[in-house]
Amino acid sequence: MKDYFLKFWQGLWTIAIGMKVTFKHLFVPAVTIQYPTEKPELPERERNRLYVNMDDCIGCLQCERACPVDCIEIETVKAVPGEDLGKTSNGKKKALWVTKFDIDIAKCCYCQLCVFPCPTECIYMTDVYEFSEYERDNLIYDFVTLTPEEREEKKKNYEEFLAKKEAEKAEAARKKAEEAAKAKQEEKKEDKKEETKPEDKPKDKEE
Amino acid sequence: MGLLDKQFTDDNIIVTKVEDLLNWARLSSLWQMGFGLACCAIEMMATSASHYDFDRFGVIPRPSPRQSDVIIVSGTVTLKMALRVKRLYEQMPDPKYVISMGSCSNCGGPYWEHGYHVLKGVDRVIPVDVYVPGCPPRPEALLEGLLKLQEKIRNESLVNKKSA
Amino acid sequence: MKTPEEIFEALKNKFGEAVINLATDQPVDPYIEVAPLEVDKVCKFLFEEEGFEFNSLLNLSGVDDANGEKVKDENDNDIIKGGTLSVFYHLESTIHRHKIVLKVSTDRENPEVSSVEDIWRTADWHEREAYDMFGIKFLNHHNLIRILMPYDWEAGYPLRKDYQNPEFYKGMKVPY
Amino acid sequence: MSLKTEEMILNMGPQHPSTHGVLRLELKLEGEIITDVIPHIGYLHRCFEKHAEAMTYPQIIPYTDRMDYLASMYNEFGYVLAVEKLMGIEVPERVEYIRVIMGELQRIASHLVALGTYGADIGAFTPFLFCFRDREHILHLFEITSGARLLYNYIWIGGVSHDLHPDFLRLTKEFVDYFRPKVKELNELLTFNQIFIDRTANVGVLPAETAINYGITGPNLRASGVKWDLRKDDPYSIYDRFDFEIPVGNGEKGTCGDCWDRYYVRVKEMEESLKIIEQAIEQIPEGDVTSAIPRRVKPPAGQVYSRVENPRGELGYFIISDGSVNPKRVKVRAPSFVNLEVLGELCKGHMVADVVAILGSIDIVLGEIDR
Repeated sequence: MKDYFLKFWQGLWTIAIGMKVTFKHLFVPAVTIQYPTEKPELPERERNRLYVNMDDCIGCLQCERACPVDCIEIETVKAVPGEDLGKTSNGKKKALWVTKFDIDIAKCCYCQLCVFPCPTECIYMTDVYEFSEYERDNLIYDFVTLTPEEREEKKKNYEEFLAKKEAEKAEAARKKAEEAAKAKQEEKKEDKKEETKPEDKPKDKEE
Repeated sequence: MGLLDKQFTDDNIIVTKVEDLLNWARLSSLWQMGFGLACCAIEMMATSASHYDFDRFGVIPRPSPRQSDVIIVSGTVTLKMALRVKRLYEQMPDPKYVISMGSCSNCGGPYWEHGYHVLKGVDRVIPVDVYVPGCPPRPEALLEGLLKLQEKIRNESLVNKKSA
Repeated sequence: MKTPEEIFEALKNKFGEAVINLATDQPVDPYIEVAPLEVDKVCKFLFEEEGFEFNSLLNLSGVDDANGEKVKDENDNDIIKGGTLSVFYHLESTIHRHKIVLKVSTDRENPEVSSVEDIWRTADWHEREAYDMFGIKFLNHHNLIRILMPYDWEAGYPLRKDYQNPEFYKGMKVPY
Repeated sequence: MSLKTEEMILNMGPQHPSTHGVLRLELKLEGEIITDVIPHIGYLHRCFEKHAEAMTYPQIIPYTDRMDYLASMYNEFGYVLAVEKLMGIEVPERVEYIRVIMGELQRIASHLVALGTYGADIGAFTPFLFCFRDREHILHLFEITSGARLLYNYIWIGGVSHDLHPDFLRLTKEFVDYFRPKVKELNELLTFNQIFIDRTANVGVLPAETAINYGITGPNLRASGVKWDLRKDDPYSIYDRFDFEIPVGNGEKGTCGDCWDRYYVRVKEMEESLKIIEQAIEQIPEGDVTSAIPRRVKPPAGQVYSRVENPRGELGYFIISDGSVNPKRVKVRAPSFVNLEVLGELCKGHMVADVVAILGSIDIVLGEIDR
């Protein structure tokens, strides 16, 4: 019986102590951030939505390879000779048209692993976090600056260029074969005046 | 709303006002089903805790689906869990809303490729109203998702279901 | 405090053929290879014998060695025929502060290992997990059922290297 | 006179506000008394080990974060220690200190969630708000350093991804000073509240012998009176340089190893972590943090088991490498997975309402159990 009342008293007393703690908090300013009207200041290393600055992208696929979840999809087309793609802001020469640069931000795990290997620092994480959508398909971001027609055109250009090169190669091979035949005919007369191949091949950038 | 459907094909004064009132009432007290699945659940808890305070928007976590209006699917839905998620959703009273929080419930997230036991997106079992991206989304992002949902409810119509 | 060599010596003297060899050429942890159906006796000995007293099972993990022959089945999927599955036991004694790793290898087609569940209670779930993920059967386990995957999962053992995902599970599409 | 009742089976979960995630418990009851508890797990099985086999070593780090999402820093820490052990990498001094500071901050953050939600489970909601308020400070520290609030991908093989933020040490010091009185506040508010004590003392007693046989580790083992902490008993990283105590349960309010002890060990551990952080801030040297990061992570063939003291117990990584860029097998010895197994033993003979108290005191994280 005595124990019961003792416990009863202790219960009341310890609650009073707890109440004292909470009561003190009445005089402490609230910590709540009134979100829509007042937004927190985010640190500079904040990791949220990915952004790609396409002016600087050289299409090297480093980020695609580093991504653990494979949410980045890149397709590139080689530029045909004579086309000037310009330079990136840190002086790298561009040699590839990027015809597809999709980031499925719904799959992204915001780990920042794609940011570090980028040679031109064109992919980075911004502090934008408000991008909810009603439809999931809107979360697939297309960063390519070219219009769809331009992409088709670049692809076609390169294919044509390839075809042309193929044809030239075939031509050269045919000529070579003819000459070889001629050489055989004019036995022991060595005049190998072969046609040189067109020299202006595009220099392939390392991937 | 079958009866009303036949009588009022267009908006008129009474119905629009009533519907404004209903929508306003609905969007200001979205009781949330306290349903934590994975990492995002911790951010959801943080959202309802002191710093972000979900209560400001009338969102109170309820332990039972029968009392709640919105289910926030926060985290990876696995195949073993998917049927339970569906059942919980079915137990909620109409009108009910779904917020899919985080990459995992949007589309399987980081587990979409090799996850043999992960449902690739909760929208394969229940309809989703708002997708909140992030892994996990910041509490502010979840709040923004909620505001988007409120926007959607505000534009709902009693008679003709407008698509938001 | 006993070194792996001393433990190996003692086990070799006691069990003879059942203790196969001591691998010390590993970069980090040496391990003792044990016959799969004798491992419970070896563990019992290590648990009880004075001077060893491995009172804690840190970890038990199944491994797919994938050392069999790769063949194609009728649907053109890679499957592995033959070879072995392994189980690693990490034991520790909190009394004597020594550790040892045991390894057993068992046939892939019919993997059977003796259970150590009655020595360390913690082995119960570990063994169920190894069964769930690799299909290793632990003999004398009191309740060897799936633990992580659904109880009615029929598509095989997911952590085997040649596991194929089913297209549907209860009407839900599994692949992306 | 005795009433004979039939056995009843009650399902708790997978959706239940106090199961800390998606855990299903099958309770076998006789009247109000529990005769057996069978946990059903796997509702959050996210196939970590399968993913690990398909990824390169650095790519696994984001996935280790997502296992125990309340202590992601520590999960990374354990994983990189295992890979470094396999490859034989020595990391710079500064990195070691950064890792320890981060790890201990994470321990506090994790315990704060455990204590706060435990209070909420028992019926005290205010401590939940207080704990989460203090936790936000730690999350802010992590955010200015790594950029993320919950899943950091900060500790890398051979180093850390960024150097500390210029303000970090000052803010951490401020946090330590701020947090000390808060622990006292928590004690006043919850720990020594008589109602709380009545709900938790003498409930779910775990004897030391059973605990070791079940492989229980971490605060749960220490609450049973066993002084076993890997930071002292098998020191990794630079933990042997710090001076701190290992709190153990002593049955102050009931029996040694009851729920209250498990709770109180965590409170005391937070104070010890503060001590470690203070010492580490004092001693931290200057230096480069990325110098030891290998360009290509390709460990030699072999196997390694490496373990750290996670906020929940012994977190072990068992990695088998076949000499390629992908591991052949990564098995995680998750502390919660092992700790949960004892639940049936603890609950026997108690009332249904005590299950919540016992489950909360074990402090499980389902992401780690199911992986």
